[in-house]
Amino acid sequence: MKTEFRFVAFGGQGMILAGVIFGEGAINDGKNAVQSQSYGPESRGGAARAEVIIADEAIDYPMVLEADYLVALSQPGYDKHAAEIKQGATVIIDEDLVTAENNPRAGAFIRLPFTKTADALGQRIVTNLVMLGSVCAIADIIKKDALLEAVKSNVPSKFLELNVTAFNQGYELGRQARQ
Amino acid sequence: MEEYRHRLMDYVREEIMPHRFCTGCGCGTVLNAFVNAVEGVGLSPAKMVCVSGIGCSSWIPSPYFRSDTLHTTHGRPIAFATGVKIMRPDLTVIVIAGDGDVAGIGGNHLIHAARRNIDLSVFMVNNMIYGMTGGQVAPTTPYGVKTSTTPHNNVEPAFKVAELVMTAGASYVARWTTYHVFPLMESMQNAIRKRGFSFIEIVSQCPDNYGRRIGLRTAVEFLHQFKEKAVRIDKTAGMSEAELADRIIIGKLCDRERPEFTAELHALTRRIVAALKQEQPA
Amino acid sequence: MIIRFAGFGGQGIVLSSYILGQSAVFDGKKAIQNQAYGSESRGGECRGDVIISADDIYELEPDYQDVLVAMAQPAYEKFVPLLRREGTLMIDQDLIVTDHNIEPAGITRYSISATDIAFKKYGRKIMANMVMLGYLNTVLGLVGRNAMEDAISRNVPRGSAEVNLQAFADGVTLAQQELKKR
Amino acid sequence: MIEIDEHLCKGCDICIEFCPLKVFEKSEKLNRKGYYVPLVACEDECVGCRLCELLCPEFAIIVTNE
Amino acid sequence: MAFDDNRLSYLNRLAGKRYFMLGDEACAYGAIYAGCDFIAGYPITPASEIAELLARELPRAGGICIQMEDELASIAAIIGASWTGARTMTATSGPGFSLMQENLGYAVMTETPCVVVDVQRSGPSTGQATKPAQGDMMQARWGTHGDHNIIALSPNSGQECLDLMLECFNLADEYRTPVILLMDGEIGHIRESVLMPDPEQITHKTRKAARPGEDVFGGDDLVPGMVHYGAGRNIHVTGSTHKANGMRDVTTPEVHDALIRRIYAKIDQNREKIVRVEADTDPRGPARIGVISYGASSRPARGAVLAARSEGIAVDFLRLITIWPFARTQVAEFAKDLDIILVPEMNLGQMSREIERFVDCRVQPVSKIGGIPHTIGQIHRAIREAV
Amino acid sequence: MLDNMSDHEYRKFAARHIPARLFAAEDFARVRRALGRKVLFAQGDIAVAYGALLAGCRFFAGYPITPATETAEIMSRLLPRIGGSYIQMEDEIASIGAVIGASWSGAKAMTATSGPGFSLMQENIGYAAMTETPCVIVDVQRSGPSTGQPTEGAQGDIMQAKWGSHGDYELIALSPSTVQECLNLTIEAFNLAETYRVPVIVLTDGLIGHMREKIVLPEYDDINFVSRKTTAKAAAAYRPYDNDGTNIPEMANFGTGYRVYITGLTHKESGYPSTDSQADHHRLVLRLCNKIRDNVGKIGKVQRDYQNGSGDRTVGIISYGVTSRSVFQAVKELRQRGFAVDHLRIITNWPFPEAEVAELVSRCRRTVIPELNLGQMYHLVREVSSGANDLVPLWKTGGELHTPQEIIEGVTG
Repeated sequence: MKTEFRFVAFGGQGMILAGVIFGEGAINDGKNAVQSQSYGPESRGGAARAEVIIADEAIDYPMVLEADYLVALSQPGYDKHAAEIKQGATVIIDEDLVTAENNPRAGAFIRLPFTKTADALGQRIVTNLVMLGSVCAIADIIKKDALLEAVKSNVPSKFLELNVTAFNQGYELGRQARQ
Repeated sequence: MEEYRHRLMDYVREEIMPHRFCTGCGCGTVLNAFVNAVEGVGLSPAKMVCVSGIGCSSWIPSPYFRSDTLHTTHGRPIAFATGVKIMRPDLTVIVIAGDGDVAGIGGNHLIHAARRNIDLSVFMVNNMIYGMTGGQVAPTTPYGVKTSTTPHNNVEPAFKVAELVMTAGASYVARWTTYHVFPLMESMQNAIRKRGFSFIEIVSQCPDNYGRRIGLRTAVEFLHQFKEKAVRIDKTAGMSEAELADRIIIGKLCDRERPEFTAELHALTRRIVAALKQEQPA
Repeated sequence: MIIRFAGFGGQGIVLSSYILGQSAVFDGKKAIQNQAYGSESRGGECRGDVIISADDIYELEPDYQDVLVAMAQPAYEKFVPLLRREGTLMIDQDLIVTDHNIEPAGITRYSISATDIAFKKYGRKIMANMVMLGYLNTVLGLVGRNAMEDAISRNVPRGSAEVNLQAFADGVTLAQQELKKR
Repeated sequence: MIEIDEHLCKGCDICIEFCPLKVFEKSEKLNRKGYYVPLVACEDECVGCRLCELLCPEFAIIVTNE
Repeated sequence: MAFDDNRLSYLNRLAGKRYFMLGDEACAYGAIYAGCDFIAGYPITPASEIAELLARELPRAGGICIQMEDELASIAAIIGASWTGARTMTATSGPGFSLMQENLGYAVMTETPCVVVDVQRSGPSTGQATKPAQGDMMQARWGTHGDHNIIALSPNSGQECLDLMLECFNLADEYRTPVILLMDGEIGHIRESVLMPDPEQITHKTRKAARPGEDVFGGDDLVPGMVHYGAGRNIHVTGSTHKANGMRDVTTPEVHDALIRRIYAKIDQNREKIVRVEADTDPRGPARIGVISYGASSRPARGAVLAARSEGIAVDFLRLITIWPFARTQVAEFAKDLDIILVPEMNLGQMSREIERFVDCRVQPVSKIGGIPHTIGQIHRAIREAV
Repeated sequence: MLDNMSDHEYRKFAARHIPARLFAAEDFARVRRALGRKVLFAQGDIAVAYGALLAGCRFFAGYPITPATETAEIMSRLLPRIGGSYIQMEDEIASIGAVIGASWSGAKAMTATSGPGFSLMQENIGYAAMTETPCVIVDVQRSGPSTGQPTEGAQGDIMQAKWGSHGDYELIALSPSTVQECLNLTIEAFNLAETYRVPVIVLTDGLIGHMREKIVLPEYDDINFVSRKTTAKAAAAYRPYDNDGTNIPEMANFGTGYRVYITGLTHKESGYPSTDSQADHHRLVLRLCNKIRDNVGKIGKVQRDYQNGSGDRTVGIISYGVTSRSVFQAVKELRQRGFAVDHLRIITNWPFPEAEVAELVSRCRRTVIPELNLGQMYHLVREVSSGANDLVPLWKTGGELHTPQEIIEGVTG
């Protein structure tokens, strides 16, 4: 069983870190994972994409061809990758940053307020953790504890509490969306 | 509301704006000052060649400034520019690149071009870090700063590049910061007009890859610091080395007349050709 | 015809080979000239090679020389074994003690006191190379005398052409005497 | 008159901070790239010194003296 | 391209004269005849004589010579100068050629016409500075990173040093690419008779000019037209992956693919036009033995072939004048009826491996390293042993 | 001599001739503590650094370049913690220069770069080959030529790795295809560098360098540590380039009392320059080449995924590096669909495993060679195959990996 995730955003939104945490969470959970990314030469403001493949078996081809999950925090990112999803895939967008009503190939189309939630916590920088919490709840293939462990090893300890809060709020958003 | 268009958009490659510098990056301000300087000098970009290397600030002319542009390999823009200038002395050749490019990997070309006193204007954007590759130590990084490749401590002192270039023989040398935009613009005009090697070190901010390492998180904090730390060169006379250690000395370091290389070279060639013509055919 | 000049740096060895090669070209022949570069040519051992031919020259590194002009003992010892059987050896007799054991069979030997003549007559040992050139060219009939004199005039230091040509002529005279004897 | 190109602005706040007469203010308005663009709050105060125009890294501000 | 007055009056003084000169010097005169405007270099044995002669003579012909601070700067300067419309060159040897590799790739990527002379010496590293070799044959093809193609020619006489320089500059301009003259220390440092041609007989290919509005880095032709600096076109030249208009696009695979394949193809598809070989098949009938050689090695190789024939051994001979692109069709054709090909070269078998890729018969290197060219006898023996 | 030895004999030989300060278990434990957990989710660039540290690397000199910078960054953080030294030099030329100097000071030393920096290093790579300096160079390949696409992966430096410097020389180059292998092969690279006294190149690429995967750190007993064979001779009797019959001279590190003279000029066994002797040059360069060429069997590593079916049906695939990942997936699918496919993955690009390749090509109906360049290894396969077989190059440039489907089409098409 192999599940492919694609996260798209602008550079600077922490999407690659989110991908790293997501992949490491899968490893913590005893699964295999490959994470790759692509970004332009600029570290901020350009297009950024993180891809994670999670599987029980060894992963040969390491790239995402058709995503099971497309998570979009930028309009150009969404527009570019909207068609490259599996039939019946789950699409998750930030409702304030991406304008899209539905996707003909999507089995589920979920709009969530990641940025707004982070802003409410006073730190836009944790948008990615909100998103990650939601994806954790919606996809439900990595245990929440395993993912939180990965959060801990990847964010500075003085911001840990904030990040965990963001993650939990996102998780709650995702849980509700799933229902 | 009518379509907004900046009055100097003709000087930039508008089709690829907005540029890709990070929020608050000093490179944008340098581009702005440079465009204003070129307009102020009344120079047609069609008579300019801008040469740059590899690094964020190399993007200032390449691709954003709309003249002939030569985007070269890392560290070598001055060498490339030397070839351009020798063969087209009528064109104004300008190098804009970063501290790593010009003073690090390309340090040898810098001192030799200054020694030759070739008529180039080199605007070195000094953000004290390798920004494009993510924040590694540069030859201009101050002692004691932790970077991604000096995570424990930087134990190397920083280069004083402007002073080095002055010693090497340049005609015009100045240092400004991205806060001092009006004198910077004026200085760029002087540098462009100067016959000979002119060099401006522009102390600039990199909030994303340098600022977070020294506790300055935004461009605003950087500019405040530049404003506070800057000291005009004419005020440094009575100051001790210790007093100056943490300051940014701004202003014109030198402005002098020295024989210019391409002029000398072409005059020599003319003399040789003329001498040959006077010789009787062998 | 493959000719090797060998001696010490400072004896004008390379210049000799250059003049011979150039004069061959002036004379309408094909020629290549090669020399040892680097440490060898600065005071140490020194050599210059010339190949002269009426046809295209394919040889760059000959297996054997037809002629060896030796102006120093180490050069003689090093290169005489590479002389072709029945080749020609030309030495400055005051500088070299020959050793028949290392010489190929059947060679023809010519010995003159080039350095001695140069020093006694002109006060300059370096003129020995011109004496040698005149001798060599006359004995073997390599190139026309005019072509060689032209090449000498072009390649010796300004103002010294006359004395060099005089030394060359001395070598020619010596050779003519020697040829009469044989 | 001060014009701001929202499309170009990256929300660095330099203009807000360094305008000698504090003409600009932060706004709540997000542009398409997710930056808060500044607001020209008291244009009447502007004396046309053009510091904001020259400091702006984005060519997003233009000051015209009428 | 016509000569300007200065150049013409300079060359008219030389026309028809025969000189006894170094291969290096002949190469330098070739550059003057080729209309070279600018040379930037750095001293290195055994190539220094080229720069020295040009430093003396090129200004007399109205050109410019500069000694840069190193070889990286030298090739950088000639690339910059080339974009002003000048014909430019540099000359070096192994260690300097290694230093130039990054910017050689830059010239390929930016499609900058220029000529690089590599007078090969014994390597690796500083090796034997004064000794000739042919050890950079593969480096010339593969020395810089990434996929690319290159043109390289190899002279085997002083006269050819001059003649091939003309060809190098013409090829560089015609295909908008750096061209390498792969000399060797042997040919560079022997003196031979060289005839100075009549300037009226020289033909120069001109760079194709881009039409107004036409892209400088793409378009319908494999070789796009060029625009020079100062022409008011505001062209952008970058070594990064770029679109047809010169603007960087370093993330779109299709842009990179199209650019690199075109740059590769402009030489690959014109191979038959570019390649020059010199074949000498045994007139007396089918030979089973062939000899392929190039540069300095081809002189004793040819001598050995003639010697073998005089003994009644049938031998075919092929000399590669163009080294890159490789003369694959000519070599395959040459090899058709042969049992064995001997490849005398002054390295450990670099081109013999390349030959192996395109022939079915046995290929045997006749290697010699250490700075002394093959003697005719050595190659002759190898032919005898192959019988 | 070495190639006639059995593995057992070789180990005995190595124990006798390679005694120099082997990496002690306590040292290793210290490094392992610095690296943290045994199971990690890490990038290829990081795995390379970890491999180097675990192999005993104590010196790194580098210069920032995408996509290799992460290796330098992690080395700068970890090396000081285990008593090693890191320096960022002024350019890549200086970086490899410093590495060579450090190696002669006795340290296992490395640098990491990408295409443009690799091009700059070529002169000094030749110097390392000529002076027989053990060192490791990681080239994280990106799309070229020139600055090309800095953030995209490629395999365009395969030929350059062998032919980038002037003159005749041999070196070793390895291509990992997983992040775990980035770690394992870097350890291997150090062992080979020390054994053969040669620069060893680890050819990763931007894809694998930036990709994160699960890696498991090895234990002390998992690794066979090799250090250079140093001399036990008295200083007066020692000559730095004496051939003891193995073609690999004993080394005397700087400061150990031997006062060795090291030069990139052609040198005699004494180390002193010999710039005029044909015989000295021939003997030296031939030995430099033969010490590698004669040991292809020992150095060369391949991975065979063979069914060894009948030749007239079988299609062969030859791959290396990251491209192998697509091939493995494609091969699984092809076999499910009933195709006979034999896959040879080349781990050691240089010296090129000619015999292995020739064997596969000779018995396959056609052989497909996918690579992220315009056919560089295809070139080499042609060289060692008779030319009569159907060789299919699958070229791809621009920074994207072949999809398994593209490989399948190459095989079936």
